[in-house]
Amino acid sequence: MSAKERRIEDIDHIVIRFAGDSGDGMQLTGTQFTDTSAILGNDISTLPDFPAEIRAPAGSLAGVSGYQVNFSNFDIRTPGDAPNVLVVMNPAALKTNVGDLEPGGILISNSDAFVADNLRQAGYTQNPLEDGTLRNFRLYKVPITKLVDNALKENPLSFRQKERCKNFFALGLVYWMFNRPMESTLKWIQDKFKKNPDVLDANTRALNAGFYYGETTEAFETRYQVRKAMIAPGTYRKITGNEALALGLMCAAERAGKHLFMAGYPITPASDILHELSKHRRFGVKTFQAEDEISAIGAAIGAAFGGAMAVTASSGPGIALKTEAMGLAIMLELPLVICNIQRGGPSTGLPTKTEQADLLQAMFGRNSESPLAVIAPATPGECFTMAFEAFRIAVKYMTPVMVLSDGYLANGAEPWAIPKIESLPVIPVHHPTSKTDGAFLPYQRDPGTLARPWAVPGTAGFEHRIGGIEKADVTGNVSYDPDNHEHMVRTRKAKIDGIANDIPHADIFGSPEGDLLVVGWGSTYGAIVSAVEKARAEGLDVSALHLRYLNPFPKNLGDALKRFRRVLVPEMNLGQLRMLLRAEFLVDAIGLNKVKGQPFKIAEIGRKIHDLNPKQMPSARRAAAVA
Amino acid sequence: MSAKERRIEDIDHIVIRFAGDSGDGMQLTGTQFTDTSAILGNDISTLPDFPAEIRAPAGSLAGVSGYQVNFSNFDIRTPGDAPNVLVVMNPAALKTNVGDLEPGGILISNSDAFVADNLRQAGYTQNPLEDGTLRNFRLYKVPITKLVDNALKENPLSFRQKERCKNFFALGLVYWMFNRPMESTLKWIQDKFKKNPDVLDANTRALNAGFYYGETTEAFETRYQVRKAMIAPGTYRKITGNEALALGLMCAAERAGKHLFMAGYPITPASDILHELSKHRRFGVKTFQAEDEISAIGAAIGAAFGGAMAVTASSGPGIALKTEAMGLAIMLELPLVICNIQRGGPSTGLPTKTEQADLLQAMFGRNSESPLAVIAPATPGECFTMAFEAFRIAVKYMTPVMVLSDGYLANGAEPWAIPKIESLPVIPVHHPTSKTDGAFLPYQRDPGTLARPWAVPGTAGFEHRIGGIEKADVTGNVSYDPDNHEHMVRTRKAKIDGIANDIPHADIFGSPEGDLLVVGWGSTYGAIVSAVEKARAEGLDVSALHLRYLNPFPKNLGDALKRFRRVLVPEMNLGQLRMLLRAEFLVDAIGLNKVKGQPFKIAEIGRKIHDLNPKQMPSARRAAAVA
Amino acid sequence: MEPGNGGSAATTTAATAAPAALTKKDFVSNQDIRWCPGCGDYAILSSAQNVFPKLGIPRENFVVISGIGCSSRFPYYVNTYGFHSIHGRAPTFATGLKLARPDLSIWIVTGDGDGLSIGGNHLVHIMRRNVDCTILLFNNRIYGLTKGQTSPTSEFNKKTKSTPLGSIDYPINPISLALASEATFIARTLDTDPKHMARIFQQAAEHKGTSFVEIYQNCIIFNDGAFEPISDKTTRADNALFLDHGRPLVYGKDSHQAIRLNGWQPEVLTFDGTPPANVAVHDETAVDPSWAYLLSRMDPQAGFPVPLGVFRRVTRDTYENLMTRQIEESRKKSGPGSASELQALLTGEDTWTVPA
Amino acid sequence: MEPGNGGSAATTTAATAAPAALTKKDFVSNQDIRWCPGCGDYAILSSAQNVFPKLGIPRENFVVISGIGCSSRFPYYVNTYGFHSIHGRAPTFATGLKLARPDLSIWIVTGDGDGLSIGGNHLVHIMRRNVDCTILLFNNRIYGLTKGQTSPTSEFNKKTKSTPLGSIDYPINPISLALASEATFIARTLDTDPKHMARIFQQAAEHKGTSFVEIYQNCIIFNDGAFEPISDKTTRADNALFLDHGRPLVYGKDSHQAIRLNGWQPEVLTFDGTPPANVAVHDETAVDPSWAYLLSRMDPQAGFPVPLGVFRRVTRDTYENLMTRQIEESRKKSGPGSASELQALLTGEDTWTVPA
Ligand SMILES: Cc1ncc(C[n+]2csc(CCOP(=O)(O)OP(=O)(O)O)c2C)c(N)n1
Ligand SMILES: Cc1ncc(C[n+]2csc(CCOP(=O)(O)OP(=O)(O)O)c2C)c(N)n1
Ligand code: SF4
Ligand code: SF4
Ligand SMILES: [Mg+2]
Ligand SMILES: [Mg+2]
Repeated sequence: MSAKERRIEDIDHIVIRFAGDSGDGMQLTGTQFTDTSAILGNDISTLPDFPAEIRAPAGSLAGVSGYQVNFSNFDIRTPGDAPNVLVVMNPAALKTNVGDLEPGGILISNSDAFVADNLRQAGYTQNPLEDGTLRNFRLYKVPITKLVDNALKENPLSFRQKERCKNFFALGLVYWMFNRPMESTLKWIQDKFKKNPDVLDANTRALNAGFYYGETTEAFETRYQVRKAMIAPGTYRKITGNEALALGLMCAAERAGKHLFMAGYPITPASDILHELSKHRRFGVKTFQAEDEISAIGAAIGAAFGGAMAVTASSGPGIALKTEAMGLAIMLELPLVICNIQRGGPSTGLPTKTEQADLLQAMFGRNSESPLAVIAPATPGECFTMAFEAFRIAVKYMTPVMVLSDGYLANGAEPWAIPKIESLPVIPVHHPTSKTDGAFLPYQRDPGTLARPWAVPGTAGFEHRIGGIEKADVTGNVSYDPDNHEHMVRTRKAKIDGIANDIPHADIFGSPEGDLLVVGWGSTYGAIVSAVEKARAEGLDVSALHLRYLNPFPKNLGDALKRFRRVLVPEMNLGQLRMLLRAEFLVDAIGLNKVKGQPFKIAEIGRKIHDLNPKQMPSARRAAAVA
Repeated sequence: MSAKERRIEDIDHIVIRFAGDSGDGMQLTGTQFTDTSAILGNDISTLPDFPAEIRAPAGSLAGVSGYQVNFSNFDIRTPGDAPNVLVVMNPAALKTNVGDLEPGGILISNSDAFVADNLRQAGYTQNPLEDGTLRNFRLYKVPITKLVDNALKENPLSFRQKERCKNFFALGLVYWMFNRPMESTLKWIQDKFKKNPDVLDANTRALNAGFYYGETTEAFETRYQVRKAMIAPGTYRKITGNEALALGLMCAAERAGKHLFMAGYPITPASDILHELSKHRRFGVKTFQAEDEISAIGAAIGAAFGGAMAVTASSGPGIALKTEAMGLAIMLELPLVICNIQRGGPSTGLPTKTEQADLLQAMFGRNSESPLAVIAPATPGECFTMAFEAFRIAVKYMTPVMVLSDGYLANGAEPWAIPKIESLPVIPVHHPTSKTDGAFLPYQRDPGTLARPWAVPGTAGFEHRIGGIEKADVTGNVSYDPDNHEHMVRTRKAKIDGIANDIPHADIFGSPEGDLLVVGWGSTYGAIVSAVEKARAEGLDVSALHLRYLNPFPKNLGDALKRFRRVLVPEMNLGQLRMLLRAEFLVDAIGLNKVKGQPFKIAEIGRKIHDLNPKQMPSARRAAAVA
Repeated sequence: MEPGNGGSAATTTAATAAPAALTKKDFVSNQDIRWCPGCGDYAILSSAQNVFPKLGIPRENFVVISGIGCSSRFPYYVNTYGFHSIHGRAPTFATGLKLARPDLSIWIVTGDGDGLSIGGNHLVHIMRRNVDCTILLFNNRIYGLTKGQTSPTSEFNKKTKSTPLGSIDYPINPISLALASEATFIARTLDTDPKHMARIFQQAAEHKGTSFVEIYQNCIIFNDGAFEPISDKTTRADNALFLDHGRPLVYGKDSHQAIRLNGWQPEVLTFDGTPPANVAVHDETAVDPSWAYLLSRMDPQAGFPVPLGVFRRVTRDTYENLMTRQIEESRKKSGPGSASELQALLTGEDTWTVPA
Repeated sequence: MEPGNGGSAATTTAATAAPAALTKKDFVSNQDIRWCPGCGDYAILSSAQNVFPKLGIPRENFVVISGIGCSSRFPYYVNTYGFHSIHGRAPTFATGLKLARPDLSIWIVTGDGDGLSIGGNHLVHIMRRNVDCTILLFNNRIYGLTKGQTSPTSEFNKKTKSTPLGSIDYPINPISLALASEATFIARTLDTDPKHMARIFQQAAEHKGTSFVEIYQNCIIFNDGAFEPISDKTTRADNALFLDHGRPLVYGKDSHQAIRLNGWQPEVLTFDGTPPANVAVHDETAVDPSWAYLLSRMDPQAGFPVPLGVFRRVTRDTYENLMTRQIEESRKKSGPGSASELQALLTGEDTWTVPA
């Protein structure tokens, strides 16, 4: 059977995972494959999986880095539960990843790396490629190192340098297998290495060699093809959550006619927001790497006092450090956006893993009654929207707003319909500059929003003093008056509660009433909605409601919950939203809790739905669901 | 009518408030009166009310300092709702306090201080002692300044120095009025001023002059007498919450056969714990004033690692700063006591005022799932018991324990039955020193408590490493394993939840079931139980349950709540315990919330009880209640 | 149109309008002062209020930022923009504000506890960055507001509420610390010398970059007399060394004492008549901070006078200027940052279009 | 019986037992090392493991405490008690532990970010208090663990992930800061000179009080070559000045360069043959830290060599000793702190009895 003759099978979607040593370039390989697929018109969703923070010794289990991509011809919402294809560059990568590969899945291995030392490091006593333990998979042993070396005979680079091209070989092979064009990657290599022709040549050759290897060897019986997805018309790019968040902040500043001020202190997985924004000085973006997280939020509050669109971003331990200053910002009633890119905890915890266990900290993690607004994007692309929304709320209500993203959203990518800046809403900002008469009253509130005026230094006649001691309403003077204190405590809460009038009702995916409602928030969106969709396709009376607004809740939430017999709340924590729902609405919500530093799989939620044994949908509704 | 003939009326209890400028020595006056009454065998309860932190200008409203004492011949639990007697040393003190005096109450004023400048500072346009506005009170205008000056003619002190004795004159007068002996105060003056005979003489004379003034002038028609209370036999002293807390910590260390290590950073109203403990080096107590609150908790954790009984104490903003390190302590599973003497917030808030709004911060104020034990004393004396209990739990379960006191408990005083040290329970401590074989396993847990072993540096063979990254159970090695993480997150929670097996059931004051249950925690105890007692005396079907254990809750709580038709939760916050109860037990608890920086009055709770219109008690129960 | 800066239209107007002739009264707020009678803070406040109108800065462009402490109540009493923040963090708010609004004149008021205990690190970092602002550190060697605990400048063995048996903490020298933090303007003055204070405040304000001013301040309640004998006019001359740029280090009531160097070590020298030639001459502009450091170490316990005045005054780019320059240069290089450029950034490099 | 100290019976036993002859291997833990191949941290670890067995301290009495950063993984690799804490706070844990347990030998491992950025203040305060411990500050002038952002010791204008247009932060000099913090032992060494490192570690360990050691450490991934040319053996002699107590400041491959003072200012001097008499002589025991400060300011940019070795070594009571002394003195004065005295304290001064 010659290469030309091999059939190309059409399939709906494929999940590939690339895994290798941290030094093997797996993140790059995955990103290239994703970009190509996205440009080709597939829907995509990705999940990078970084090793612990420091580079572990080459070949060690701790050093394995992975990148999973799901690409499809339909609308997908997650990077896929289990890979259909696994590419492993060494024994450690095999060891840590093979457990996830679907039974019968394709397993491509760099057989050259399965040598004694690597096997020992991965804890294998014999070579798994040879001992039959992988018999349930379609195993391909490819001597990638040798093949690359052969392909680069002419190239003057050293053996070690050549070896570093082996990820491109693997990529080329996978491109062949899934019938993808290589232009985009070839162009990327051109751009990236234009100053280094030998490396350019080596990577190009390695890529091609991989592709031709697929074409010429007889090892691979089938090729697969995933056609374009039916995506709404428009221009798209691929975007990660942190990129989207950074851009959302910039666009909010633009639409407010303001400059952005961002203060941060490096911490995984929030650092990239600082990195991204620090590139954009020409847009007037001022970034400040502070000496610690307290300084970062302090600087942001100071900038907000000065009239800037101010934001700080951090994670776990860094957010804990900011809590005292958050209390101050609540007293000052200044607009401030705080981004918490949640990670595994407590304490240092699992810095590179995802979790959504800071919701209650966001709600209550400050001394005394100190309410602030809390919102959470559900997908990487939504990080843009919610960052923008955070500033809208912050400025309109003169309040700190916490955005709860997480490691999964931050690093995961999806196609994103590029918005037109001029079609984004304007964020109106008013700094008072003239007044009728009398002293300026810094705590005289707008009767609708309860926001106080945002008078900024430099405005003659508006000199005033603010601070963290309780203040008299209207005048803002220091006040120890008991009644004023109670009034202010309740007013601060009422102001946040009032935001409920200004946010959309929560949408229900499925039916407006029924047997089981699955309620989620944040990055669990994809898995929940996909599971519910599947259950509905099976006729089960299950719907989903996903919260982007956690404080205050959308106004229709209580009513929506009441229309279902049971409520299930899947969360990557021990039941934090669940607790809030129980307390607020006295619903006996059931929890599905996973705290493994990993996102939910669709099947995990699906299984729980089945365990709860929901009723079949009434036939009328069923017809609608299937249509 | 001569002095001798005036009748002495017997009454049950009297509430006196002394109020004057910060420089007038009102705290001292109140304390002296309290001590005398306590020694006399009255039950007592006190409420100091400090002005804002800095001494305001003499005579200003902001500078008024007050001290209220309730003394009685029966068991009282609060410093009283409204004073029956108000002593004011200047117009500002009158202005800020007269609103609290009961109609028809006795008002003793230093008329010499009602001069133009003072009146203006207090915002009076005319002299309230003269304009008839005080006609609803029994007003006594006493020219105290002049009388003191007269009494001290012989004394060589300057006029200003003499003037500073006027609080003793006032005290003498009140002693006469309530028929109290002066020995205790005379002795105090002797001790205090023994190195300064002129001052000793001046204060003694002023005190006597006040007493004789009452006896000789005709102004006062009646004297009152409050007889001994029926108190359980034993030896008593007066104690404030902060004193009791400090002693409780010391006794816990003693009963653990350990030294106490306390690290703090000054902050109102927690500083006194540091002050008190720093006096006691000879007991091996090591106190460390750190550079900030983070350092303080860090030092305490370090000491705990070394095997000390370690504690840190703070309030509002300081507790917020400690949250990152608390997360670490939770990961390390080391015994640590954290005292939070709550004050008004948010932010700097009302530093000298009381509040109980840090409960949810105590529960959730850290990144990720980070449970710790939370307990709360209900009275000043209980601060001893609960400090002791905190260490018992911390050591037994190898966990941080948060003690929630507040400004009201911290500074308030009550009679306290002095415990015998040897009758306090022993706190067993085990540091492993020998093992069977193999490596030491720092996270191998006691199957009962789930506590890990407390192996301390300096023990050969037990070398091990701990840290804030997630660790494998049993070995304690760094672990990024997803299943281990979930296991550890759940184990940390299970360990805290398990403490419920080791704490007393919550007592119910009243009947074990019925119409209305009033549930409280912390310093609201006195007001709640007094109000419930009163309501029951009126035949209403109301009972009370007061929580000393907030995390975990006592095991009988859910059951107890179910036995009542309605639940009322009075709190000095916006409903924090209420929220926890609703979430946990799905009871539609009703809130009574006061956030004024001031404790509840009995009547405020009583009013709410009446508003809820509880049923009459079934007659059988009624009989029991009255008995 | 490019997005407006943090400052509104009004700001721009105010900044360009000719400043009205201001007087001290313009800087007195309507709030009652709540310091203890006799507290040194009053004199410092008054000196600052005297200097502010002389700086040629519109009142609305002043911002006073403080932490927590008695001293930190300062902003309430000054009729400008004011910010009473949280304990120890004033430099952080100031840094953000100055970066966002380089047009403002920013003053930080802090105490020895606020600035050197909990806030020590922020102080170090604002100084090394050279954010243009003036820091007034009220050093009373005690915690005033919390009623008398030891502070990082309290003497060794001092008995306070928290150290009833004497403090075992060795004190910090704020001037030495400022030098190690690379501060570009460093001075010391004291509450009982209003003229000196005013001169130093003015110089500090005029300096571009972080100006650090330590002010010896008497806390009459909890640490009275901490700066005797130099706070006392009658004994000051013999115990203080007033630093003047380019002038020999001469002091004493009759100016008959001086400092000379023995190697790198200062020595006290007593003389009659004109000072000898080898008396050291003060150079506040020395780029190497070692000179100022050496002055900062002169220890009254060892018989040295206490230096007052400007220890160091050198030029270095300010933080906010460097930031502005990066913006300008980046605009020159990559485009002015227009909305269309932002649209291009949103779009990114790799896009694909799904046709309708 | 008086309550036992933090240390249990076992501790006491261990402390008094004659220390077994230890070797480097005793200090190697069973954990896989996770630093990048080629990282300077390996050499530092190895030097420390070489020195530990030579100190005459039982293994179980060592505690290594770190913050967060690549460097802060150190404790996992040393087979003693270890504590990998939170970012910047290692000195706080160390202070508490040493106060509770003066019998332990405490080592703090920190990075330039951990120790000088977020943790700067704790570093200052542990040094001023003179808590007996040894601080190893791994200075690689970069944030390693978070993958390459600017640190407080990064050069001005450095391009990093967080400063793509160049850093506008002026760097801190760790030695100058340690001096301003009143540290009693201050030294600098570097990862590529294991012998020097070992000598310095040993001296630091033997010093009673806080020993601060800055270690130039190469981060091969994010800041390779930061300490060229002194990290390179072939160019080191011409660019480094090895400080030796009582010895003239002579350096250079052929020892033909030296430092002399011009007034208080150092100058480089080139000579042939024996060094001239006016070459400055190092005095690490100078009580006035100005000498060491002056050395710390020698700037390679201005043609000076980089000093390595001990800058300062002076004696001052340690914090934990002062604490112990207070306990002893207070016992002498007011009683031994027995249970009955505690009972008396509980009872207080004013009591009353309600008869049965
Ligand atoms: C986070 C926090 N910790 C502690 C306090 C309590 N506190 C207020 S001011 C102060 C110290 C004041 O001393 P200093 O800075 O010297 O100012 P001074 O009152 O002497 O002017 C402290 C510890 C606080 N407000 N916030
Ligand atoms: C509170 C907190 N903030 C931020 C971080 C993230 N973080 C970890 S290490 C580090 C800096 C590391 O730099 P350095 O101290 O120089 O150590 P190196 O890795 O270079 O050895 C940062 C910012 C954290 N873990 N905790
Ligand atoms: S306590 Fe001291 S510093 Fe504070 S206001 Fe009074 S005198 Fe001034
Ligand atoms: S990142 Fe740098 S400092 Fe960290 S282990 Fe790698 S080489 Fe060492
Ligand atoms: Mg002070
Ligand atoms: Mg570093």
